[in-house]
Amino acid sequence: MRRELGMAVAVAVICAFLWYSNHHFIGQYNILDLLRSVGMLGILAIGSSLVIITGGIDLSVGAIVCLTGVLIAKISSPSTGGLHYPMWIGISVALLAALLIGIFQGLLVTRMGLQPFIVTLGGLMWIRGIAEVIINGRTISFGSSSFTNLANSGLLNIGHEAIFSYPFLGFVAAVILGGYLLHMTVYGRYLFAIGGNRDAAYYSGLPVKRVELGAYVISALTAGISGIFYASFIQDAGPTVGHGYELYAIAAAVIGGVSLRGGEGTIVGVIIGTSMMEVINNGITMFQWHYHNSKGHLRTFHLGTHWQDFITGAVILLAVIFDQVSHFVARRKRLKAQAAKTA
Amino acid sequence: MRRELGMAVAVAVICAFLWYSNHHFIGQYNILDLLRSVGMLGILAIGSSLVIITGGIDLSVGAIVCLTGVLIAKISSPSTGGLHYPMWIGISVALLAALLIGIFQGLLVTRMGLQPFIVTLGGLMWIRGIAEVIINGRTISFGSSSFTNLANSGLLNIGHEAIFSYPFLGFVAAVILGGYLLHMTVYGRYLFAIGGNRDAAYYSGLPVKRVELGAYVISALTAGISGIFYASFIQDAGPTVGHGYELYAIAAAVIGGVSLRGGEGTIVGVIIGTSMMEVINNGITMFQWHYHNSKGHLRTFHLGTHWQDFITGAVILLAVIFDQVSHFVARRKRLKAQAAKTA
Amino acid sequence: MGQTQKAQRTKIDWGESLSANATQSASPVILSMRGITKRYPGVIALSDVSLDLRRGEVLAVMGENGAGKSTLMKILSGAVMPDMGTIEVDGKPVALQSIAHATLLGIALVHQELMLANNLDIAANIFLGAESARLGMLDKAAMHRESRKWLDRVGLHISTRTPAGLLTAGQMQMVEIAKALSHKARILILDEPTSSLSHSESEQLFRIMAELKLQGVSIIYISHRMEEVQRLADSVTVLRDGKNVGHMDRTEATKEKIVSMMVGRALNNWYPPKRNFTGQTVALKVENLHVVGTKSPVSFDVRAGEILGFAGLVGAGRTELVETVFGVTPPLGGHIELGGRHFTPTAPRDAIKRGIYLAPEDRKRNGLVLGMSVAKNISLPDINNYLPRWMLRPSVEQRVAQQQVDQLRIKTPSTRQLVGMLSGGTQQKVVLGKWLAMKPKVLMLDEPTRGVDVGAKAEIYRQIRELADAGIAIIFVSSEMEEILGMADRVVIMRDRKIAGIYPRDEVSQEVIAAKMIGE
Amino acid sequence: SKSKSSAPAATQTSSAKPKSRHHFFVVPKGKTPKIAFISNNTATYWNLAHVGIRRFEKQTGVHVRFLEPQNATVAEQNNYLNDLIADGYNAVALSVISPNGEVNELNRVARHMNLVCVDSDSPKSNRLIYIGTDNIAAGKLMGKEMVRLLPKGGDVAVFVGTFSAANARQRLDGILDVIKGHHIKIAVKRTDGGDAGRARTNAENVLTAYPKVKLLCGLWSYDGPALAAAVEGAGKQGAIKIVAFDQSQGTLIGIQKGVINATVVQNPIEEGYLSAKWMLRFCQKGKAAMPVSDIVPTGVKLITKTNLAAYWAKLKKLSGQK
Ligand SMILES: Nc1ncnc2c1ncn2[C@@H]1O[C@H](COP(=O)(O)OP(=O)(O)OP(=O)(O)O)[C@@H](O)[C@H]1O
Ligand SMILES: Nc1ncnc2c1ncn2[C@@H]1O[C@H](COP(=O)(O)OP(=O)(O)OP(=O)(O)O)[C@@H](O)[C@H]1O
Ligand SMILES: [Mg+2]
Ligand SMILES: [Mg+2]
Repeated sequence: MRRELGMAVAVAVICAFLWYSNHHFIGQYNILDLLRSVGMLGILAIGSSLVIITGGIDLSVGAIVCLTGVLIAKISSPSTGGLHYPMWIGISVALLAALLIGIFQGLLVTRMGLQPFIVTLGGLMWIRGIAEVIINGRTISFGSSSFTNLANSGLLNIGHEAIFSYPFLGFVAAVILGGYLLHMTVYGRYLFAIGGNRDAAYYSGLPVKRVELGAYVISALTAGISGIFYASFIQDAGPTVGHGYELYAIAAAVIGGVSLRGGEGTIVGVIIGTSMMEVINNGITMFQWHYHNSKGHLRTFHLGTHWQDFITGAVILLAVIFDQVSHFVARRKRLKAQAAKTA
Repeated sequence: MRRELGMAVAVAVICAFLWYSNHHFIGQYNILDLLRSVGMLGILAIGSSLVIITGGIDLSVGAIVCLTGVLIAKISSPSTGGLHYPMWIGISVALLAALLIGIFQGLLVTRMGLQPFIVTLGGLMWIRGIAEVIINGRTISFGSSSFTNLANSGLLNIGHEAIFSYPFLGFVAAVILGGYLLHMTVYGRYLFAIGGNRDAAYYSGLPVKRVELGAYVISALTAGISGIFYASFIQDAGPTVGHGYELYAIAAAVIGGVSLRGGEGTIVGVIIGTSMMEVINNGITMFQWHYHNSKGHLRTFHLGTHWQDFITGAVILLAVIFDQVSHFVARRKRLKAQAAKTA
Repeated sequence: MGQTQKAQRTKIDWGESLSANATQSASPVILSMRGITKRYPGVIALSDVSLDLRRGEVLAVMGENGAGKSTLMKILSGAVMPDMGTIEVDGKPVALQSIAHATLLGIALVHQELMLANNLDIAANIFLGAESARLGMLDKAAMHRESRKWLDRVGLHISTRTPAGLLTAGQMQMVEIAKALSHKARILILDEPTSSLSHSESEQLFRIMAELKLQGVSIIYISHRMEEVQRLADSVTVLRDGKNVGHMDRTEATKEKIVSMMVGRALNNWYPPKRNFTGQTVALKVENLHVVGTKSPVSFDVRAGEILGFAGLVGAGRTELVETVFGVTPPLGGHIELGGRHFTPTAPRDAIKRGIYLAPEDRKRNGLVLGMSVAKNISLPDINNYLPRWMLRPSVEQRVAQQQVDQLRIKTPSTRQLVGMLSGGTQQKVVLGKWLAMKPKVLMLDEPTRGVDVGAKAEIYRQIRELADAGIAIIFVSSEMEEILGMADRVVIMRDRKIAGIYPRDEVSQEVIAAKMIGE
Repeated sequence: SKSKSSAPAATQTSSAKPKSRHHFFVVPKGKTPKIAFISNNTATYWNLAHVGIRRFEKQTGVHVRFLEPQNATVAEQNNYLNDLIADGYNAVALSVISPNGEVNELNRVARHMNLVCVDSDSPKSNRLIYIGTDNIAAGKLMGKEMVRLLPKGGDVAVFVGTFSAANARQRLDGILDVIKGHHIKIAVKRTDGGDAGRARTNAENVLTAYPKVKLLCGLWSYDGPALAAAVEGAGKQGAIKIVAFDQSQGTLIGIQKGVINATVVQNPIEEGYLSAKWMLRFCQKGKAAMPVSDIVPTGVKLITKTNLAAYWAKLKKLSGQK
């Protein structure tokens, strides 16, 4: 938990700084917004984390987000291009597709012994490809369908705003389920054991392949669920939705202490990592600085959006460097203490 | 070489099929075109392969391609936004930047002990971020500058077309140098040794960190060189250039038999893998099918461009599945032969 | 095998000739380590350790697991930097900066762990770090030529183009020895070289050592096998808990003395007292089991409470056999009968469900999740049966683990300690603990004492016997003949991946077993 | 749409007399010309252009190859162009992504086939004609609507994928030109790199961080729906005005619901139809087909709640939907 604590403090400091720079940051509206974004990315990150904990990787989740939206739009959107079926059919088909993709990729990894990186890299392309083929290179709008309320409404309304938006509630559910699964069930223990030492897990009689398969299935399913929320959030389904989200999800997991070597990670860490990503994202718009220009006029400085990629990348690097350095320092300290005791 | 042979045959079969479907596929113009594309991606793939052979990964090469183009355009383009310095200054600065990035990332991996995936994932963002900041959300054109000839002209002209375009010549040079480095020098041997067993390499007195650092530097540099060609090919520098190229480069390497587990791969394989990627890419446009429609008119069927992602992804998967299956079959055969001997 | 048999027939006692040539007191000290200290977080691996090595001397370094032997050798080879201390070579202080530096000074180390790049061929491995090259360009022909010589020297008659990954553990070890020899070192360090070598390969090694000695090469030899040390060493240095506890000449170094120095007390009974096993209930019957890749099926049985020893040379197929019984690689034919029921294991799950357990040969690779705690490792195979099933019960888990820790006397600060932090012998006990917690019917132990120090060995022997006495059928695979004879009630001898014979212990002697093993 | 265009005023009036640099490729009678159309991305916008092309195909029986770069990059377009040259095509219509950047490449293409720019021009190249929208005029139309919506002035936020696209800059230039002197200020510009999700997040962030912003303006087709979703999500329909671009479904629905106040639409159907028609003409008559002006405007139109119904009905009819 040392790592999680460090990152939590870092997130808190950044939040405090942003609040200092712009009081709206802690405004009701922004908080709800932030919670929703954290929710949508977080659901994705939890699924990705399970796979990473087994020592694998899932690069296809962004594409699944895309395909989910496209399927729902194609089947159930009341607008042009949609087939006007009831919404639940679209959602079911989309989740079923995610499930099948998870099974397919999981089987390739576990039964065929292919490397997860290349399986899901292929997946990243062919899954998005299917979405492109289905939608034939267009976008389909969800128009005025009530589906678009999913991302906006939720429980406990204050005025127009739901305090707990459905994406956030979905995330809370995913955290509870994921936390239970990962830290309190045999299945979770197996995930860690497989990531820690696959061979030893096999020799201990664990159903290694089934457990791993499960991780890919869960990852695909969470991507599907996240995809539903994103589709409702964007209110539009197109072939470019979700592009690169797999990398954001992986980054969130890693910042939160999930090790890409497998066998390490916590749900709390994923929450913190996701918050870090989304706070940075939000902070780039929220950050402002008041100053007096040469003529003495009060001016406000804002960061341009083109800083976003740079800052996100830098934060990811800083997070892992910070973690590594604190590791070194702790080690050094312990050795020094030891030496002092000996002398 | 078994794997390389299998893939070479697969590429040949696809080429034959495409030629059958459209004779222009083997036309002079298309061949030259294809060679150029293979050249530009190939240079990238060779650099990525070196890193993969050491057991690492470099996700930042696409971003470096972007940054290189932006730097050259900013410094040397004669169009608006450019600073009008001589072209060689722009190119030198761009290559220097690539070099520094390579060193920086290499040091983070080797000296700080960070995981290559996360270091270069951060890199993918902050490097593109720098490009965005430099170009401030605009694009800069190379306009009528002679730099744009780099990708189009070359040696041995026939009419307007050069048989060996400079990108292709660059690739040939990279293949020769890379092949020499990888298969004939001590340095190459070290790369394989480190990818095969880091500890063994370390305990054999190899300068593991320096060798690894070298791989990241070479990868960044080849990305820089490839970036120069791409900039000249696109004739324009903008923040979206090179998006996802790292994945194409990795896919090319893996299709060509470079193992993501490290320690395995050949230059010949990279050539074949790159050819596979580019032939598929080209083939999606070239492929055609003549048929008579219901009214008896002769019609030509073309694949829509939205099939591209699907087919590329499927080919990547098929390539690795094919490889794995042939592996199984060979094993099964060996066991059977063994059993037969017993009986 | 030709080489092996010749060596066996000539029966030269190289141990004798080794010491005959030793003129240690007269020969100069070429290496002297003083006050070496090395700390790791939570452990002081070495504390003020000193060591002298003379020209042409074989110095044995002894100590329990975790005593610091390997660490000391790594420091000497430039792989690890000491926190304190000085090293003098030929009387001149040297600051060992790197492995390359140590190699330059004529120091070569054969590591305890196998250290080959499996993707490279034998020649490439032998010359790794010392490639013949012109202007950076590899001279592969020269390296293959040279490697041939070194392979012949160690008696390996296989192509230098064979990828290291295809070799058996013994062959790998010989390649590593060839590699060390190729450095033409003045100081050769062998860290448990024989732990994966067959009898004949070991003899080959001892012969080479004798020749090197004659040429004035000094050798530091580490082994947990007492006979080897007594036979080869000119002098012995003993470490305990990272400290020097003694140094003695060949003449003073009796087994008892070394052992008592190592463990800090006298240790008399190695093996549990002999017993007369008379049980008749067959616990496990293996019938015509066709192990993948072998030529003929094997059959044997083991009775409840019996210890069935499996002897054989390295590569005789014992590991393959027990792993097939365990279901790691499903057999091509045949079946297993347990408690009157037939089954063919297709995965460890199958075997485990029926109460057949295996403590694998390579405990770090197959036995333990090093990044998990003792408790989690012990509970791993059984946790699915803890109640309630849908929820982990850490307290139950801790209690079960604590039981094993107490029973097996596992030396760990707590059940929450990460297994990776424990010494080799302790780790082996954790592997035992994880199976014992599940009440085994048949327990297969593949080289359970490999790399385990004498103190821990005796402890493990005692526990194995207790288990047998409790009625568990035990399959005990070992490459140490003495161990087999000390423990087994019956002995299965394997050769060329076939069963060469099954004998009651009292009917065989060490000589008979050795002869059967090599096929005489 | 993310369609890009560059039509600086100077070239609008350039002479249509075929210059010596123009190359024409005439297809012998009896042979069907091979013609192709390359868009700049895969937006819905091109769906409508395809409608125009289908109309053309039905009329003439000439097939038009339709290509869309999946990632909206110049590299893909260049690949397509090269492939078409290799495949012996006689004419191509192209929506240029980088007007100045691609001059050399376009000139190379123009040496192999009849080259027409559609939707987004490259006036410095040797293309024969340009068919499409005048983006500056489109921007001015947006600007005028903003002035109307904000009679007392106020802060405006502008959203787009990237300003590196010429059409984005030109539309903004048109807007700036009109709002000058009306107390309207562009307080913030946000880019999303083509990610609609980020577009909505950007809008939400702006709504909180810039409370003075009264009007959101989206320059690319998916921005309209994204802005509407953000404003609706915040429950600020009406309080915050939206001016969008293009006729994507979501935008039209937004106008219907009253969340979006207006959108400026181009005429993609006409772009598709006319470009195919002109390509065929060049293939049949060569130089003789060259029109008086080398610019063929397709017009822009402001859609608000008042004229929405008629426009939408027409659109549906044209694109063959019920
Ligand atoms: N890299 C390391 N990090 C932390 N602790 C270490 C490391 N290497 C060795 N140790 C610790 O140092 C101590 C000495 O280990 P060393 O390997 O030298 O023992 P050894 O005498 O060779 O034992 P064995 O007979 O089991 O090989 C042990 O407690 C070990 O756990
Ligand atoms: N993974 C493998 N691939 C190929 N051959 C193998 C493999 N594992 C074992 N072998 C071969 O099987 C034979 C039997 O090996 P096995 O390990 O079972 O012998 P062993 O008697 O247990 O000896 P050891 O002391 O080395 O464990 C050896 O000849 C070895 O080369
Ligand atoms: Mg040791
Ligand atoms: Mg064995």
